[in-house]
Amino acid sequence: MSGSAPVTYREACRQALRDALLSDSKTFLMGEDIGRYGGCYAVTKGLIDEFGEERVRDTPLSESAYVGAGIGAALVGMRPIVEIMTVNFSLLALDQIVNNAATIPHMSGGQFAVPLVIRIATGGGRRVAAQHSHSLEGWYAHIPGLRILAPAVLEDARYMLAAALADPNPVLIFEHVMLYNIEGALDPAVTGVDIDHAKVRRQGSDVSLIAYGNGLIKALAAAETLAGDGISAEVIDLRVLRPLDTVTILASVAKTRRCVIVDEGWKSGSLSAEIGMRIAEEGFFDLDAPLRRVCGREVPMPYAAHLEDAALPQPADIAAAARGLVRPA
Amino acid sequence: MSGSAPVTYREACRQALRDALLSDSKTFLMGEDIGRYGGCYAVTKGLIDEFGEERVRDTPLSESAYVGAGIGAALVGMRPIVEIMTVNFSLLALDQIVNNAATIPHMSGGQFAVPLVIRIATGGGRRVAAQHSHSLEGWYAHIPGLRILAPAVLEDARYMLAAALADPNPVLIFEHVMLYNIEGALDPAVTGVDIDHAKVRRQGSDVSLIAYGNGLIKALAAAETLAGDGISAEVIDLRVLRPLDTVTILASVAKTRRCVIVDEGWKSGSLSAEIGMRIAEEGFFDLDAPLRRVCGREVPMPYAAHLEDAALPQPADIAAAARGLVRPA
Amino acid sequence: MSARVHLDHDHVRHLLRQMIRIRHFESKCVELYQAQKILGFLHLYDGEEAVSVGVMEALSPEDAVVATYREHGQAIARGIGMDVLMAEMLGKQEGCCRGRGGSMHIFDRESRFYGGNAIVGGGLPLAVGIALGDKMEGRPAVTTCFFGDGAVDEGEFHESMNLASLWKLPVLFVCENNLYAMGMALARAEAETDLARKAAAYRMPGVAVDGMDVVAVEGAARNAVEQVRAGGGPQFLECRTYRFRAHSMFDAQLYRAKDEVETWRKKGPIGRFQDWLMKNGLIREEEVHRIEADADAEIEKAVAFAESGTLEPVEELEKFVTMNQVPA
Amino acid sequence: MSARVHLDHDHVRHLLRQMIRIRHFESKCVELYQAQKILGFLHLYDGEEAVSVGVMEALSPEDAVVATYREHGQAIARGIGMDVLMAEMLGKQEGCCRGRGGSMHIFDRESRFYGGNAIVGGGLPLAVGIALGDKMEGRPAVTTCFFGDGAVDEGEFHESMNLASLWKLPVLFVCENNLYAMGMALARAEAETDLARKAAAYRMPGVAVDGMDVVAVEGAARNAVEQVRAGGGPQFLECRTYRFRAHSMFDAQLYRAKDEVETWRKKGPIGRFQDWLMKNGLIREEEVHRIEADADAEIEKAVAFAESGTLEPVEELEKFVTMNQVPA
Ligand SMILES: Cc1ncc(C[n+]2csc(CCOP(=O)(O)OP(=O)(O)O)c2C)c(N)n1
Ligand SMILES: Cc1ncc(C[n+]2csc(CCOP(=O)(O)OP(=O)(O)O)c2C)c(N)n1
Ligand SMILES: [Mg+2]
Ligand SMILES: [Mg+2]
Repeated sequence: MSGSAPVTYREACRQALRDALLSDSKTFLMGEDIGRYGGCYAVTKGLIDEFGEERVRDTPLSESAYVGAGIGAALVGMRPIVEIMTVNFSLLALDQIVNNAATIPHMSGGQFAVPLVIRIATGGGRRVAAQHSHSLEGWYAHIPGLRILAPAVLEDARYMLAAALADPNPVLIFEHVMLYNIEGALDPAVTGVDIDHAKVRRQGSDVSLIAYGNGLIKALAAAETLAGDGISAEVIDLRVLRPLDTVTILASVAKTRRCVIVDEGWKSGSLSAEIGMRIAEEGFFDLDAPLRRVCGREVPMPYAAHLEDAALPQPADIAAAARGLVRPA
Repeated sequence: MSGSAPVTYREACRQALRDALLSDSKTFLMGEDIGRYGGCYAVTKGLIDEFGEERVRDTPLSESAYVGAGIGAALVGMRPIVEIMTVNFSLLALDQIVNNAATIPHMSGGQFAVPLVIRIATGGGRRVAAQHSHSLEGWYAHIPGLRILAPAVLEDARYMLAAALADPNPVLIFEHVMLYNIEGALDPAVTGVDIDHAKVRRQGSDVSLIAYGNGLIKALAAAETLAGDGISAEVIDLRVLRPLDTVTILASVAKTRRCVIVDEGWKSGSLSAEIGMRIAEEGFFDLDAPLRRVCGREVPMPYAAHLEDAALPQPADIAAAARGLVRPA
Repeated sequence: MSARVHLDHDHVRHLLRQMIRIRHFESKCVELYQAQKILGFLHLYDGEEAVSVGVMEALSPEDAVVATYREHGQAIARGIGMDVLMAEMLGKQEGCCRGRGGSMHIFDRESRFYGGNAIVGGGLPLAVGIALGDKMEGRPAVTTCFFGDGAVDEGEFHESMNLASLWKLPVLFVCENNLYAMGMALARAEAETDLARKAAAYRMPGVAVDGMDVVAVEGAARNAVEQVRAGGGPQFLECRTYRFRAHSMFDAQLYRAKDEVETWRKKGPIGRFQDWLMKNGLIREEEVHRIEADADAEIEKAVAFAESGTLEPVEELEKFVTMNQVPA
Repeated sequence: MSARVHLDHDHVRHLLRQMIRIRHFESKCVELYQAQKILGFLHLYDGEEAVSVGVMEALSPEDAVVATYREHGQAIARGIGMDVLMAEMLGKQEGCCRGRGGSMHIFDRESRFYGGNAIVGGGLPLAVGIALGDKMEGRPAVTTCFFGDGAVDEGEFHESMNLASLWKLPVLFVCENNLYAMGMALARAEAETDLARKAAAYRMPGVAVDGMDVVAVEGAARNAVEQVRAGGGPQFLECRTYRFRAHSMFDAQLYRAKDEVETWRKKGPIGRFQDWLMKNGLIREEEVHRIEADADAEIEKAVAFAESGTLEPVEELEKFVTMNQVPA
């Protein structure tokens, strides 16, 4: 795949999957409608024609069984990449993920590893209401034994998968549905990414905006607005939701002394709380102002467009929160 | 039931269930082994003999279906009290709880309510390892539409259920397995409790210890130790994990200016993070010291007793954390 | 066709009208979707109209219905007004769910229509509970639960079928077998493709019927409902049908051949019933035209109602997240 | 009894020895539990020994096993050493899982024993995946998955049975039907109590065998494994057995009558097989005594090993929460 030509996030995900299938015969894809249908978000389109039904495996509507089957296959040395269409459906497989995938290595005293990758589409904004639009990745970030990734930029969409497959532990990759169509060029010089560190996506000195997934896009937009007001915002892309890269977060806050955390998930008990608490524990004396969050409103996602927009954090909300810290009324 | 005679927490739960069955013909119990077996923790023992198989309904091992059936029965005006043996098994019913119980009232534009109560045994300490010992109540506290209760004292074990049944919304009651055998006398003057507020269980002036469930017992023990060292600890029992009573929390912290949050759940993303973050947002200027947490270690619960004890917060850990805040080295 | 259905003039015209109303309503939805007035997912019932029209004829007002996300037909056949339905699809507060549910989440308290569920299989446990509640309260109601062939793959199907049968609950399980779950052909998803047989694993009577034949569906549904109402416990009814259009508006239909669709179209429930009625002199062409005209007029009124509807103030966003009381 | 099993002297003595080893091992576990050296839940296999002893005879070393939380018998019959097993129960780092799993979570890489699963039904999807992986890699292995009658109620059973049959995977599903799930009698939990019939819903061959007859179990298991290995896809084997003791150590057994238990005890797999062997001159009393003595000696050694074992340093608590590499 020519890196310099513009690609979409969707295409970057597809190239990553194709690479994985080409480079390791133990890798296979498994999920609902990833084959003949081409993937509910068209990410896997064409792969079944190239790799066949065995390695691009359409499953029945049996989330618990096929995710559990992915765990079993990983236990015997395969490198399954399982797809769950939407994070709400992943609740049907949660028993397998939490009670088996996350426990077996420890429970067995290290006799078995579970080198499994699960790709899950997440997030709101597509007007698909209260059973298809939530952001539960922060929830998964609570579970010991799992690594949780949230690619927000093309480079991560393209290269996080390979790093996830190299990890001997279960890795969940959350792809935000609003990102699939973003387009850009991949730097041909870059051929891989780490899955350990957060990244500063924009340097700034007045306030740190900490975000991930689609929230990053919104934080970057807010930073642009703030620049117009003469406020220099630093934007951190968490990238890895578990384990959290506290070092990068604290370094930024130590510099800016102010922090707004952006999370599309429901505010109470969201990942933003953990990030804020770590700052309050370890960076307390660096702060010149209270911590702030801009999160999803605590409602099942409504269908009506104006209500869904009101339920999700928007760039203007982020900019306003930052302004409030830098220039308190 | 004579309130003044000493009762166990288990007995208090049982009396509450019996009252509910006596006072409302629309109330019934449903769950695994609650009838003939007498309840896996003997809470429902004898109730099937008194109320019959229809109202004390043993279910097959079908967590998703019988919890969903509870939701359906609630939709048509019944007041089901569903029991899930252990919080780990509740993952099998999570789709019904999150995608149906928590969404239908809002999604239907207020046409339907789900007046359902779910009782779930939670927590570690019984040497039953990595598939029976976790504390996921903080996870549930993330879900809009649910009320989450954690009775830690006899009075709450005895009276929270009635309040939960009076709530037109789904209420989850988490009973910590280490509390069932605690014993004491119920004040006959008390005939009910609210399910809105946290409660100060011990007054203090130097540091606030915020806890719930079995963590409260440990926090109280720590406060006793601290008193010996001349440190006056205030102990807050959250009681209600959603919605959180931020007012009571902030009032205590404003008074003591120092705070240790106790949570038996895995630290990252636990409820302790949300509590700390709220203090960092709203009580920041009241704090004289960084916030501290004493939480469960981030491991699947090990079987070996010494390892399980090391994985759980202990009174000594809480006391040490409080001392560190009051008398920094 | 079944003898249990009285094919008098009024009734056959009613059946035809119901199917036409659904078909025309959904054609209008497609227009509105292309005009981006309806957003999100839109799952059409085109080709499956005979199923809910036939089944609903067997139900009484006190019965309950649990629907899927492909439920416009189920909703219209149950008697929900096109106006509040269309307003819901347009996200207006005049909609049956105040615009919060949308196409996949139609609820209607008055007709005991318990939603529009977009988790495949997620409605089955609810149906079991609704039937349990009705039975415990001595209400004579039957709960009819619609779901697709794909839902049969889910564990919730297995658990719910067993619970309903074990407890002899008044549930009619209606499987709309349109041979595909999104792009997944039944034969690629199920080791046993004869779905009616699955009922046997729960000692539940199971019948398969031609879901393209509205009278056959009504007859089978009447038989089943009668037995359920008599206290015989749940019944399983498989309606063999086909989806003429894409799964949703995002579907390129790579998984099936055009001529497969064409062959099925010839068996279309509306055309087939209409021809049969005319051949047997049970309806005249003008009547059909009038029915179509009436349906279109009704739909125009519904669209006007929806278009002139208002948006719920964002201040009300959190209303009903928790209820202040159980609606009487 | 089945003709497929060669009842030569060595073999019958081996079968008896295996059952006696399990029974005596567990009697010792009860003592250690009462002495509070074994903690938590302890689920005994007393009465069910013929099931795993018979089934394991049909397996080869390259085959895989997925077990339940009632798995001491499954583990011993599979060949896991009593020493590491007992050390595990005592929570010592010399245990097969370094004391982290305990009684309900026995794992053993060498014998491809994939756990000890304490979520009822939770092992079935794993078995499907293990078989899938082996098949994709061209390994001739058969995955045997043990589960109880209660697991049949779970959605994971339904989904896993379908997946295994649909994909023709080499899985032997062994249902240990002991008529109770904790206190829940099969007839109160399942609308269809003839569990072997459930396999038909997945077009999977299903057979029921007397689980109190070790030779019958071995014969049935050999038949099933042979067909699975031949590529015929999965098989379902229901072993009809009974649990003589409480579900776990916390069970007052309010749900069943004492004489029901007594009647079953008379059909006990060990006594019955022993009598039959002696009646047919296939074994002498002294041999039985020697087998028992050998078993007791082996158990004493195991207990000594476990007692003298050490506790894992708490500093290692978080080791293996995440792995540094996939074990070779
Ligand atoms: C639990 C779950 N898994 C996957 C999906 C995505 N999805 C929506 S509809 C559908 C197909 C369902 O097929 P079927 O049950 O046959 O109903 P049909 O659409 O054919 O009417 C799928 C896979 C979902 N909504 N819920
Ligand atoms: C999902 C789940 N639900 C409930 C339990 C509690 N529980 C443990 S064993 C058991 C009975 C299982 O019965 P069965 O499958 O017949 O196996 P048996 O104990 O009879 O060998 C139950 C209900 C559990 N461990 N997992
Ligand atoms: Mg279908
Ligand atoms: Mg059993």
